[in-house]
Amino acid sequence: MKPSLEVRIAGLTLRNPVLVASGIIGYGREYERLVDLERIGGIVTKTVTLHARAGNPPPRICETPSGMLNSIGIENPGLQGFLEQKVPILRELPCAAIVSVEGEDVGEFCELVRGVDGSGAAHAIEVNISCPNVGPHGLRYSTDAGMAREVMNAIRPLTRLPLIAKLTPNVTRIAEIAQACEDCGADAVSLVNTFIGMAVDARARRPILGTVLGGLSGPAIKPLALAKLWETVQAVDIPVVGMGGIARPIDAVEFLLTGATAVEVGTAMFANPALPEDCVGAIEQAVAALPSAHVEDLIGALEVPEGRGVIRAGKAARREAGRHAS
Amino acid sequence: MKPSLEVRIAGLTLRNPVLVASGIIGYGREYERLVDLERIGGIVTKTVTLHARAGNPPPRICETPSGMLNSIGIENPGLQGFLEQKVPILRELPCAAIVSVEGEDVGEFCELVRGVDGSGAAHAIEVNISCPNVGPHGLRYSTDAGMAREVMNAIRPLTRLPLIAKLTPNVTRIAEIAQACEDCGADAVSLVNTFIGMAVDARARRPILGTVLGGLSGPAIKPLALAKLWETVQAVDIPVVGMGGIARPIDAVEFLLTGATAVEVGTAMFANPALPEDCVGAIEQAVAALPSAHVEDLIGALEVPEGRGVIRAGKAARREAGRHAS
Amino acid sequence: MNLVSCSVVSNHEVSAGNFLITLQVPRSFARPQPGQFVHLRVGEDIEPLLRRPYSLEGFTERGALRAVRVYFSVVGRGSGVLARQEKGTKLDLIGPLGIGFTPRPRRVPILVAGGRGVAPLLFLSRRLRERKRPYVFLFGARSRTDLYGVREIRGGRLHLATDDGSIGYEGSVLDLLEREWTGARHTPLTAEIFTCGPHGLLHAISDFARERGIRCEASLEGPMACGVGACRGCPVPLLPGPDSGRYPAMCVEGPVMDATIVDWARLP
Amino acid sequence: MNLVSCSVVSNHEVSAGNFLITLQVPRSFARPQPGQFVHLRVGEDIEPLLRRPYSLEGFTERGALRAVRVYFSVVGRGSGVLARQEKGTKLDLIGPLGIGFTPRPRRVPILVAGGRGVAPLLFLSRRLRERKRPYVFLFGARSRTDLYGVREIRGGRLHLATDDGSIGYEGSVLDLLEREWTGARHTPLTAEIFTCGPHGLLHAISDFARERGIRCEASLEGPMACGVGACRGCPVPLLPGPDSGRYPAMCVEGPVMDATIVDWARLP
Ligand SMILES: Cc1cc2nc3c(=O)[nH]c(=O)nc-3n(C[C@H](O)[C@H](O)[C@H](O)COP(=O)(O)OP(=O)(O)OC[C@H]3O[C@@H](n4cnc5c(N)ncnc54)[C@H](O)[C@@H]3O)c2cc1C
Ligand SMILES: Cc1cc2nc3c(=O)[nH]c(=O)nc-3n(C[C@H](O)[C@H](O)[C@H](O)COP(=O)(O)OP(=O)(O)OC[C@H]3O[C@@H](n4cnc5c(N)ncnc54)[C@H](O)[C@@H]3O)c2cc1C
Ligand SMILES: Cc1cc2nc3c(=O)[nH]c(=O)nc-3n(C[C@H](O)[C@H](O)[C@H](O)COP(=O)(O)O)c2cc1C
Ligand SMILES: Cc1cc2nc3c(=O)[nH]c(=O)nc-3n(C[C@H](O)[C@H](O)[C@H](O)COP(=O)(O)O)c2cc1C
Ligand code: FES
Ligand code: FES
Repeated sequence: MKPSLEVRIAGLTLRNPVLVASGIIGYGREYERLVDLERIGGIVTKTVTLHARAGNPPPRICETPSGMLNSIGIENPGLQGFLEQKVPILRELPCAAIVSVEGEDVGEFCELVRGVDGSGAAHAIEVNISCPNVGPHGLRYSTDAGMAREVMNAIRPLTRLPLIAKLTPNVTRIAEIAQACEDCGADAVSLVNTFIGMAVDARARRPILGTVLGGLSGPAIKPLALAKLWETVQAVDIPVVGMGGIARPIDAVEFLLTGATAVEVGTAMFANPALPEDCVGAIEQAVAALPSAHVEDLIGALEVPEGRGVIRAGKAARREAGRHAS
Repeated sequence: MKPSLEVRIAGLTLRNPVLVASGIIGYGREYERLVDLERIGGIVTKTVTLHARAGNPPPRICETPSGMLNSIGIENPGLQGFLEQKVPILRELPCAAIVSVEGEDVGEFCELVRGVDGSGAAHAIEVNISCPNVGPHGLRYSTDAGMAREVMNAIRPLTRLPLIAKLTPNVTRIAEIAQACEDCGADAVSLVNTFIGMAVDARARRPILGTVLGGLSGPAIKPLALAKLWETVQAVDIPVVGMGGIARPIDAVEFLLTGATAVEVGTAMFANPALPEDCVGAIEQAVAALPSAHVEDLIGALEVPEGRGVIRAGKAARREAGRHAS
Repeated sequence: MNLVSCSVVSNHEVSAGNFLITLQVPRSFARPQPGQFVHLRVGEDIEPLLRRPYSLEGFTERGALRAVRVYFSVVGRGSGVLARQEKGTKLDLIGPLGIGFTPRPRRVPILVAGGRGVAPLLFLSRRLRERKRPYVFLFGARSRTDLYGVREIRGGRLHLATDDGSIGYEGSVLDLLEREWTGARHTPLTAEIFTCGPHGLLHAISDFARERGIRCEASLEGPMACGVGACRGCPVPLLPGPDSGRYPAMCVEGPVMDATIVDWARLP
Repeated sequence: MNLVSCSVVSNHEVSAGNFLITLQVPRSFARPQPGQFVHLRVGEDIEPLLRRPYSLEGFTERGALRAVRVYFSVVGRGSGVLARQEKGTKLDLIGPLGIGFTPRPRRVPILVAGGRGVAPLLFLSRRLRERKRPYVFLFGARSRTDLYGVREIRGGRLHLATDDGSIGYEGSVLDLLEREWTGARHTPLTAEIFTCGPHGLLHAISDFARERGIRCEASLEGPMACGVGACRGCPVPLLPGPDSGRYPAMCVEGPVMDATIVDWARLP
């Protein structure tokens, strides 16, 4: 018998801990012939903003060593367009549909949450307070714990859907922002969004991206994403969704071991659309190898040698502590 | 005739803008048969601390996609050992010797600066307020503009050597720290030190590095380093030394175009010890292609299309503005 | 459109730095249209990270063999890896993708190729020939060695141009187009243009067409990530006009597009 | 020690996943000692980023040909790239590096090899034979196909062990060592041990040696960046003792070190 890989994020139960990250496969349909959505936990939609956005001028992407930069600028049909064109698609998905939203101010965040909640098509909302590509707004929310608090406090009363706050890694202490979100009712946090980066065409003496700066993703950032995850899981009690650079199936296991309750697969899917399914396979194998065969016992199970003893990370450590106490 | 590549950083004149970064080739001797130091601008020594350090437990390094993590922990002979064993080597170097120092508190920084100044062997001091591998101390100084100020204010009166403050990229706004250093008398800033990262051995369910966290360097971080450089050159008037992921000769030109007055070559030298010399070659070629054939006209010469006009970055922009004004 | 695993049937250098690779595809690969492309994973490694988009030079169905051909230049890391892939290697690709050329009935198709841009036009010319439609093929390149595929252009009228004059007209294929247009007395109602080549050339040809009101389709190039319209990484900038507020995705609304509405100056 | 460009003379798979590569080196490459290593750049690309350290299996000087040999297993990305390098390819390496084995006069050298760790010991055995010094060679591996190089071991007494018993003693080479030690009545004054193999084995052998006061040199492995003592990335943890406050660099104070002072449990 295959072990169950079910994980829970507040009210949301996922078939398994593998999601597709926001901005990677649109709203599901674009990739429908390339990914078997029945095999994965769910998808996060491209971020929806209140008003439709045409996105940034070209070029918007650029390959870098083991990574890519993007400056898409949240091209999306806006809330109205989303409700009309995308909600019908989401309803048909054979996996969880997590809708990503981003507002330019608290009011917009509220309208978006109300709209998505009302649509009935979302299993959870990912609150994107972390996009580096939309000028000062996104960054303001993402780099300031106080602003994160404001947004979370405002939207929390508007929906009973699980709220997952998506964090930027472009900060000195990500754990502070994560704690602020937890304090204000976030059911989970997800991280990381992209790292701010830049590429230069030395021959043309120009920046490569139309916007000069963009967001770095892909395997290049995996070590950075794991470090941010490690910092965060030790600071909060809510589930953490990990991502950043997952490119081989075993990478997903690394994120779970480090303390992620679920993972999101991003950039590397462009090369290998089967990657999310392959990640499920790798997790299945890792879980099957556990004495308990429980996926929760993989989460945060990293063994960190410290002095002579061995400590366990994040929730796993607390669970353990709880067991001993009881 | 070959164009002159001479650049100046306060009182320090470099034959050309190519340095070797701290921690890469020790104090020069280790690489003497591999690098022709007569062809490059200078080297930055391994960071010296007040007391000798044995460094961190193994493993200390780990390869990652297009990058590597390290947690050396500033293994070094301490100030006394440095003065006795390394100063004689530095005196013989056929290029500039920049000595990197790091203290655990302001007092240690002062002792180090006095000691290095007194040795007479340093052409400049790189003040390492950015190492992620020595516990909270380094990070405290590196992530807090106030602490950076304290250090710079304390050491500035102690030496007439050029002081180059080396900054960490692990902060929300690197420009703030750079400005603090500039305000308090730094002659230049250099960036970036490594990004905090982590690697996991999923099969062994253990972190790979003995210290769990380490610093990421190499081509993977080049886009991030360029973005931090771009942010910094627009914020300060002192020269900025750029580094992070330089792996092909043309990469050095990218850093100069973005606004660096000099570059430091790091990790990629382990694979290609001739890289610094090759970078000099690439810069020479780029300078020769300029109408003026002046290396300063390469620095910050990135053409950034904005609306219909074209703006120039950092110092180049200001120089240009000055010309127009006069 | 499908993700299919294919194997290299052959891969050889037809002129310095230019390769023709033939890939056997399974039945599930739909019959492609000229101008459509495939999104190719050039190797198994993490690096290079992204797939590479390539127009189809041709498609063969012979008995059990179903194969696509790509004509490519080695210009960077991905194409370098592709050039080293030997017969028998397995590669995977997504395709056929995008929108191809759409010749209208009863108009003379004028195919204008610049350099390696000839690939999708060769494919188009073969289709026209199969349908016994006459066409004009204008082909410009740097030198005669770059004139890949000319011997295959049959059933149409062919004119060549080279920068170095090593064969045909010495000069740009744009001159050939101007001569053809006036010489043969084409009008926007009797002829239309299909073109592929360097952006500079496409820009000039689209100006030529727009000024005269000629229907003109060009095959565009630019960086792509997903290739299927999901990531929005391949925006095509448009000239001021009814549609200029949005950025069509090159991978799904192109790569073949109405050249006269593209803002070539803003295309990477 | 020098950075030299060399070319692949041959590279072939001697058993499943194990390769022997021969690299021609220029005159400037100093004559290496057994136990020394080279730091090899396996390809020209940025990825893999670091060089790979490999012990020398041998060194040949025959007329104009000066060549080093490396016996390696394909275990990851770097060794995978190396396995694909064909005859004639240029690679560069830094070497010879580190400290090799230092047999003392008038003692019987007992060479203990585990699996592919045989490489530097084969090199050592050839040197001993050239000097007409008798030695004992104990070689353990998983199976007979992994017993690379046995036919070359001449001038010494050879005992084999395999985990599956397909040849020689069925069991660990450690058992062979214990038997040899008591059977041949060696004493710490008459014999010494040179060993290379998996860390678990080296750990056991060094315990054996320490308990009996036997001189024992082992060739260590671990990740390296610079390979020349500059980066301090390759620390060797030591057992409590006079030297335990510091971390010798494996690349310059090793890779061959006194096995009895190494803290094997803390070595990666
Ligand atoms: C629809 C379409 C059809 C194409 N058809 C052909 C063809 O038939 N023959 C051919 O030789 N080339 C064709 N190209 C261009 C080809 O995709 C690029 O030359 C190739 O991706 C360069 O990859 P590289 O790794 O060798 O170069 P690198 O410069 O190393 O590539 C780095 C990155 O930039 C992107 N990139 C760089 N230049 C281009 C470019 N001109 N177009 C698209 N992406 C680029 C790459 O995809 C990659 O992500 C086509 C491009 C598109 C979009
Ligand atoms: C002094 C010395 C001598 C060696 N001699 C031999 C030899 O003769 N034959 C042989 O097959 N192997 C030898 N090794 C081990 C060899 O260097 C590694 O197997 C090889 O680097 C693995 O590279 P990879 O890219 O295939 O594996 P990966 O696992 O992809 O390598 C990733 C990174 O980890 C490092 N790494 C992983 N495992 C090891 C290891 N065991 N030792 C050192 N670095 C490691 C690599 O250098 C690289 O930086 C030696 C190692 C050292 C230090
Ligand atoms: C092309 C592209 C578009 C993206 N768009 C969004 C977005 O709209 N909203 C969002 O929250 N994250 C977006 N991201 C970030 C990813 O969801 C993810 O956080 C990041 O890419 C790191 O994961 P990866 O390295 O696996 O790609 C985008 C990433 C890419 C590459
Ligand atoms: C092995 C290693 C050791 C380093 N040691 C130091 C150090 O002692 N002091 C310091 O300021 N930076 C140190 N660095 C950081 C580099 O000087 C440089 O800032 C960083 O590696 C980014 O450049 P790169 O990507 O070109 O390597 C070290 C880097 C590496 C890889
Ligand atoms: S490449 Fe992703 S939308 Fe076109
Ligand atoms: S590998 Fe750099 S000191 Fe040993």
